[in-house]
Amino acid sequence: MIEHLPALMVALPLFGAFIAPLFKKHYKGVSIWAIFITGISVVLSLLLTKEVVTNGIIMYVFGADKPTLVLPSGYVVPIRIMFEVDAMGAFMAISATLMSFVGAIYSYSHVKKDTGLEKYYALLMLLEAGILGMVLTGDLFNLFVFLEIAGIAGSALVGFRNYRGEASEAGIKYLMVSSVASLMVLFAVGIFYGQYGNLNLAYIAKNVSFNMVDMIALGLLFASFAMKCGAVPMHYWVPDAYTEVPAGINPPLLVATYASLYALFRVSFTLFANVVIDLARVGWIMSILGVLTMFIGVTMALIQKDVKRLMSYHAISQTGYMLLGVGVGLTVLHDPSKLAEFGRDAMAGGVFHIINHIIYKSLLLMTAGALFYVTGTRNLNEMGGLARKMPITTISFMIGAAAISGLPPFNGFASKFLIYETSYRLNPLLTVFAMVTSVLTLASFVKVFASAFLGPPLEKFENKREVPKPMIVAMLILAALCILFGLFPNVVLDKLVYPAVDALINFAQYHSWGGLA
Amino acid sequence: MNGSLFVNFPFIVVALLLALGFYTIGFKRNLIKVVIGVEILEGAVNMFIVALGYVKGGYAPIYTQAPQEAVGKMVLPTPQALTLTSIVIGVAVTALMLAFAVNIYRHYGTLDVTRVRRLRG
Amino acid sequence: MRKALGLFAFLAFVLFLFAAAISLRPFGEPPHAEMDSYFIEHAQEEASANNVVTSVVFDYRGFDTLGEATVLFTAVSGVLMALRHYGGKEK
Amino acid sequence: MTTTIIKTTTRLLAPLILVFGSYIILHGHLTPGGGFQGGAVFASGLILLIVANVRDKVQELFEKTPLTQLESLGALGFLGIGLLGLMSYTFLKNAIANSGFLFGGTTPQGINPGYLNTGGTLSYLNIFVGTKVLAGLTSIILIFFLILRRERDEW
Repeated sequence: MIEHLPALMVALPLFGAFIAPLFKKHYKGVSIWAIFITGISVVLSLLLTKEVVTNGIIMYVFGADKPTLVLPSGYVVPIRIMFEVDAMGAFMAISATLMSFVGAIYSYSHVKKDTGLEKYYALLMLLEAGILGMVLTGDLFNLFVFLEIAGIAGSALVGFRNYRGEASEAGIKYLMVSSVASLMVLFAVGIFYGQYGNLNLAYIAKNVSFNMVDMIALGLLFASFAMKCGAVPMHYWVPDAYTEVPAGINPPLLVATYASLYALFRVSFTLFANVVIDLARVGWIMSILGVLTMFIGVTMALIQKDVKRLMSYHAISQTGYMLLGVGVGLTVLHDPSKLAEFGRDAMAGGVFHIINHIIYKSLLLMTAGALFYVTGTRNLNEMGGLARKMPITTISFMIGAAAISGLPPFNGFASKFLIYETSYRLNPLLTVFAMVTSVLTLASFVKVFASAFLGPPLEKFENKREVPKPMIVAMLILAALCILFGLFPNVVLDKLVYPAVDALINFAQYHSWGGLA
Repeated sequence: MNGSLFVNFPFIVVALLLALGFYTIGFKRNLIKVVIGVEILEGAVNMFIVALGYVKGGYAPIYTQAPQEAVGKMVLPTPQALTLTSIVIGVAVTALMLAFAVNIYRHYGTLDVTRVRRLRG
Repeated sequence: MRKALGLFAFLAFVLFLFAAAISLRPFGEPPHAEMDSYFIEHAQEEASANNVVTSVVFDYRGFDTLGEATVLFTAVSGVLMALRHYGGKEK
Repeated sequence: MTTTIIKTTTRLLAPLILVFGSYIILHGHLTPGGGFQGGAVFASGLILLIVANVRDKVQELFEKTPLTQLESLGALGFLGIGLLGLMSYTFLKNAIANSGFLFGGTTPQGINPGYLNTGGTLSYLNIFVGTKVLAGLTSIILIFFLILRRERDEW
């Protein structure tokens, strides 16, 4: 059964989602069902990662006689859809399943009083399936299909609170951005199909010749994925979507954003890595985009009054760190000495920052959701003195804030330190900007902490209590992960991050379908 | 260059449609018109993919009661399959966008994108 | 000013699109058709279907179609969720 | 919207459209069309019934129709057929083709008149997808119709 694992990874959440609407009004049943399904998929993703890290790339060809039959007998081109799971994909799959699980637990209490929950949980599982399909697939058109699934499910969830006009507005904005981006991806896929008559990522990557038409396709793919992962200048949808979505959906929605980032890396490394001339330029573009993104994001965050909106702008600025880290690595990809010297570490920093950021930003957005659950407002000026009423939320918030500001010994420090160290080798100016951003982040979170949790207790919050247990459990899981990843970064780096980075660097192995053909 | 302009006429039409779609998305104020713009983009991309599969003088790739000369001279089937998929996806996206538009109209009483914008800064 | 800037970017984009359309391969002469000719030759024997397009949709690229059905399912769930009753929570 | 002309035309046309839709679904592996197209045609027949009637009657008509269940059934059926291939093959393998099971007949090579009992899993998938699409599209239009008619009454 182990060889069918990639197919089961996607089939399981789909099965859960298709069953979910049949629960009708049994909201308790459907929430337990969602926790159950997402929990099993966490186990499956751990198994898959173990398999990938020990045995290398896993192939799964849909509809063939054998899962590993890449080429039909006597034929030179792949004809079927295939999944190609390398360590990077497995890394993203772990983040996706883990965050969906945490989100499902959190939602159990957070949206209890709302209606339409059977659709809510169905869409949560569909979002998970969409992300998993995106990160596991080895076929360009399949990537588009799953991109659309994740986009539609995400935007439907953004509009979940349909009694608020802002939610529908944010939803249509997100849907517009994601559908235009996906259409441009489809256009680029069409260009590749017209040139090479195939849709397999590895096959196209092996044959790509980088003429003018391919350059246009690269530009389209780069722009659309950058748009979907919230890089400047198309970052406008991020704060709206993250603010209006119920806090339980924030973790999978963050992973969906970074699945687009994963696709961006996949395009730059796997599809165009054979091209020696222009890759450094692409890397520089990525690094500068990263610096701009982090700086603009953090300056916008400083002036926010809405606590979730403030954190969403920080999400934009943290995306910049990932782009910077991986961009530095991409710049020196064809220079073996520099790559060994700092390129590999830079990429490790960027990739490690993805999972770290997903963990602590989910934690922070969840504490913001807890504040909203208790006080009914998200405006910082109306809160105050909540530290005594909600001790566990306060502690979780402090851990998350320390992690996002890059204070040791939390996980944000580990990845940010790698990025500072390596970007300094490329150009010290990049490091200066990254450090200034970090300081501003700290300042902004000190402000949130002071105005929401400290100060004299307000009268209107007299009889408020701590949030229900499932929400506490979800927050504590993530807080524990923050501390664990911060205390033992080497374990995570060796077991998960460096295999993922090596999978990106050794693109030749991906091109040969893991040595099968 | 002159020759390729006429040879690639379908691709030129695709470019025109794409331009029209982006214009509609960027410069129209009515939300329904913006949705129509996304639909035009969808149509342009679908047409592009179908046009890629055409073979000069080809027949439909279906063997049921096909004419004798069709064997070995069929147009490429993959683009048609891809287009089918992408049409259904387009329908899904449009339905959800219109549902959001209905909600927005119910809340704000207008569909003008410059006036519904409450989320700022 | 902003509109003029937008218009300028738009016109540049249109020119770019036309350049792309002209420099594409000629219409009606696909250079590589190995994958598609495999479908045309083997659809009747492997998928046992006369309609090659259906055999591609449901057999060779069947997983895409599962995704496509899922997209429709997602959209239906989303529409039903977005247009559900407010449940007395009108703001 | 509900004049006599529309009502009479609907009464005549709707059954024909429904039959045509079923035909397209069932012959998906032989003639142009398939599950999606046939489901859309079938749904358009139902939608014609919806828009040509007054709101109360539509609500009465579709109250008992299990659209959600049909949609889940179609999707689960697709997944089930896919899992069928896991027995000694891979996910979504066409395991029924040329097996002699229902729809498992052998297709002759080259041009032929077309035999319904072929196609393997293709025919099953067509039917499931058709079910799913007709239920999905109908429920989308139904909710738009109900909501707009309700608000028009209020205005």
